[in-house]
Amino acid sequence: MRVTVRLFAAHREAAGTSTYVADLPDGATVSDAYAHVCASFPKIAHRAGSTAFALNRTHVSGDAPLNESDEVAILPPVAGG
Amino acid sequence: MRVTVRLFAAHREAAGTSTYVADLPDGATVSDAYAHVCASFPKIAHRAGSTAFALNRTHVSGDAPLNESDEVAILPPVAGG
Amino acid sequence: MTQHFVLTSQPLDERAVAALLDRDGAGAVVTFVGHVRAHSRGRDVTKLEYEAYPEMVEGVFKQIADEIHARGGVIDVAIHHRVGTLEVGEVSVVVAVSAAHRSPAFDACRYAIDRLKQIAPIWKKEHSPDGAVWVEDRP
Amino acid sequence: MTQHFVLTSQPLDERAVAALLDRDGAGAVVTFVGHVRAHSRGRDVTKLEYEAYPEMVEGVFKQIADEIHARGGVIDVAIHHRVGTLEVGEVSVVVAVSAAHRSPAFDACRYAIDRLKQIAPIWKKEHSPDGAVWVEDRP
Repeated sequence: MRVTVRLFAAHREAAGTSTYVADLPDGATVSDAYAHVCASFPKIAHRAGSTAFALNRTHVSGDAPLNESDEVAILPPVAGG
Repeated sequence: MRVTVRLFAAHREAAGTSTYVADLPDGATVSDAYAHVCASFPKIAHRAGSTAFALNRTHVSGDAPLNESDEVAILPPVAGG
Repeated sequence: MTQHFVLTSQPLDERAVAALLDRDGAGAVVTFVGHVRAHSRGRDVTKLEYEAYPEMVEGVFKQIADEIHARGGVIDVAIHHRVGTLEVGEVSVVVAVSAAHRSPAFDACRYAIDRLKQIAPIWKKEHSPDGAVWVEDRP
Repeated sequence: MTQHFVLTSQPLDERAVAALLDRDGAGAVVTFVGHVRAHSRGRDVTKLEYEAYPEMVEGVFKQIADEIHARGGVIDVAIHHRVGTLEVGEVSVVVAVSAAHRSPAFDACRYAIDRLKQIAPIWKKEHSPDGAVWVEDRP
């Protein structure tokens, strides 16, 4: 299935893009999408503890299952305010 | 000695004046001025626990001694804000 | 309004009060604005009358700011209070605090309004359809 | 600005944000304004760059307001955040809360900014004479 991946801040800069489409096997989870990101853009360091995720614009944990056309966001540590 | 007494809110209304001059014996304290107020204006109920005082525009306790020309303020419970 | 500690019969402008603050190094500005409520302690309020000991009030506001500065962490404090007759919805008090960080700014703003209600020589007469009473011992 | 939850590249106006609040019955309005500081964690800051996940931010602000309403005591909450490049002294965020009484207004305003810093999908790049870094794990 194909999902849209959104990248931000240091991830976006490391990848050189803010959006890309990942092709993942059926049954893939949000964590699998993140692993795909890190494999596709080696400059992005995989940091399990400090990275959060959103699925279709709602916070989720890494084990959330993906469906065709989902939007997955990889959220590095936030710093709003 | 003569001191100026300032009255506020319910006290001012009960006395019908916001300022008056009290003639007190030498050695009188702020509490004595308050007793003089209550004696002079019977509509003002003496309430030791809930009345505060200022002497020359600074908070003081009732035992503060008075001097000629001092300004004593009788402060009923405040309600600013 | 160019003073930090003001008692006035004129309407208060919260932004003008906050604008007085020294913000050099300030990451946080917290502002408290008190409004006249239409209901108070089970009664309908038609208007409020604020009376003060004007010659003393600004010194007390300054004392409150000094207490805050003694606790540390704050850059600047401004306190403005209205006197006279206020309609429902009008602003009775504005407290503004600047600080490098948000936690001392919140703490100081709250301390200032709590302390003002404890010690500022200001009184309030609540007018309602049942009559008017001087408010005492307000929490 | 007519919305309660806004992400914008335009300068923020704290009074306009507070003016959005429903104040019916409000005795207290507490406003938090965040400014860009000239110094941060030992570095000189020349400017900040805020980046957000715009399609998600307003929902998160709404979620924060919902959490506040679930705790009770609050009338209304507005949260506005800036994105793009900000100079020192500019306003990055405004949180305004109205409540009948001051204690829940302070608590809710503080909760909102604390929570925003925890969960809002917003990132900040600090530019200094030494270079630019994305800020992480800011308290």
